[in-house]
Amino acid sequence: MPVRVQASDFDAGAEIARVTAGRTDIGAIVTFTGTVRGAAHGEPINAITLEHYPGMTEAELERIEALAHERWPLQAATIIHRIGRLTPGENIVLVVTASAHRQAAFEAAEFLMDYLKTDAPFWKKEELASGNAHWVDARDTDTTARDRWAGSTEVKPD
Amino acid sequence: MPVRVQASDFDAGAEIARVTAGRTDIGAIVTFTGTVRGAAHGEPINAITLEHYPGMTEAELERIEALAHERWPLQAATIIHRIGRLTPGENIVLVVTASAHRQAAFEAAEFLMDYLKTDAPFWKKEELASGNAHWVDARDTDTTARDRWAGSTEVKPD
Amino acid sequence: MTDKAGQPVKLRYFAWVREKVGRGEEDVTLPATVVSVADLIAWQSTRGPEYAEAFSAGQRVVRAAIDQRHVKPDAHVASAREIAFFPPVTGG
Amino acid sequence: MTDKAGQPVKLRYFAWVREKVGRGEEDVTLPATVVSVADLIAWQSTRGPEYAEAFSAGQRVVRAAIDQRHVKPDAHVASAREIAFFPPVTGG
Repeated sequence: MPVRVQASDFDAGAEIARVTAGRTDIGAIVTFTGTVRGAAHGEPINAITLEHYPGMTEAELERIEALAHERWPLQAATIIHRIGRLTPGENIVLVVTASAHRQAAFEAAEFLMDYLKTDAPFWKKEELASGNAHWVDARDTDTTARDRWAGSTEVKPD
Repeated sequence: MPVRVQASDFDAGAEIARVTAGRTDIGAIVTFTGTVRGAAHGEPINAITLEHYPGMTEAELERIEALAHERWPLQAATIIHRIGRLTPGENIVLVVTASAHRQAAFEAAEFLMDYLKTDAPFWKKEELASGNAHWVDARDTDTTARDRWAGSTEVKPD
Repeated sequence: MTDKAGQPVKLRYFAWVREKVGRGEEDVTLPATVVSVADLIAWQSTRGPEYAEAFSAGQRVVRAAIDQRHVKPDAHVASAREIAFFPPVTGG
Repeated sequence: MTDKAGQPVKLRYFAWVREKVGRGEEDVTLPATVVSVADLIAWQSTRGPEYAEAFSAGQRVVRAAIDQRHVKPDAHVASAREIAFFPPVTGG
């Protein structure tokens, strides 16, 4: 199950174990865990709610993962993204990459996060401590981060 | 205990939990785990043995960690390195970095690994399946990887 | 001549697009004049105040997917079974 | 004139340097002619076949640390209490 969208939490250590179990051809495992911060633009938040596009989400994550496998010699790549209401400190997303060498594992993990941030159909709504709630705006820096990975042939919206 | 040198194994998930417990100012956690590969240059190996320089090892790891804290806004950075005899598939090294944003966490983890590979006084001996044992040679690519982080003021051997 | 039976398609809405439109999905028949995603967005903006709020020029940018693949505004809708509208994504 | 009491220092060896020298550490008194790490390496290579094997020019490169800090060959040994010799590191 290299790609999962779920309400429940995940355990990075367990996912590393799942990827490496019984193998001796892996030398480097990188994980990225994204968590809910307790403040947004200096204002405390109570929670975020993650909406997604069932079906397309899984298809996009699988597409992104396939792109990573094309670019780097990976023994494994895992993407887990939570949905629903999450409070500060909770996990949001986990990426795990495994390769023989560290550079491939690091680059592939960054690549997966950069593409996930711009291409995977998730939307985040913040509930502020003040009682207001708003949809988070996309950041230009995320598009910039994705676009540093030259060579994608995928047609993307501007 | 942000820096540890130990014979015993570690658990990346537990180290993430240790770093994030009770905090809501972290948004991104990166881990790097290095493991023993079952072959070296195509030849099967039975085990590796890691020797180190007690005292200097800890001092170097603390120095490297302090350099990372100077360069990136990190909530935490952990380095754990095992010593002694390790068999294929076993963990060797763990780096954990935590920051508000993913770029700092990724870069700091790569930085810590690059410096650890060239500056921390560990030496690896490989026991080949053939019965021969030899000390692993340092790789020029590791020095190249470290040297991409411009701005270190440390005097290093050529 | 242009008034032959239009194309049936499922429209889906997410995040603030869904909230403005007031529903998550609907089945519609597209007029034959709607060729591209940009045409469809223009048509949507004429369907009532809640649609105008979501789709009029000057509103925040809306992205589209056809049959669960991201597309640009000039993509053709001719063979689409499902077209989704949503803000730029903000997961991760 | 040069034969006054030399400098006492602990020398430590790691990895294949330790194996070639045949010990992990020793206390020595450095002759006054040894000023730099490079001088010390040259002196070491004269102390017997096992030292020559580890320290002679033409052998694999040996790195040094003074009081547990990496140093270059031109570093001065004057105030050193502990000088270590080892191959380029290979951890991680």
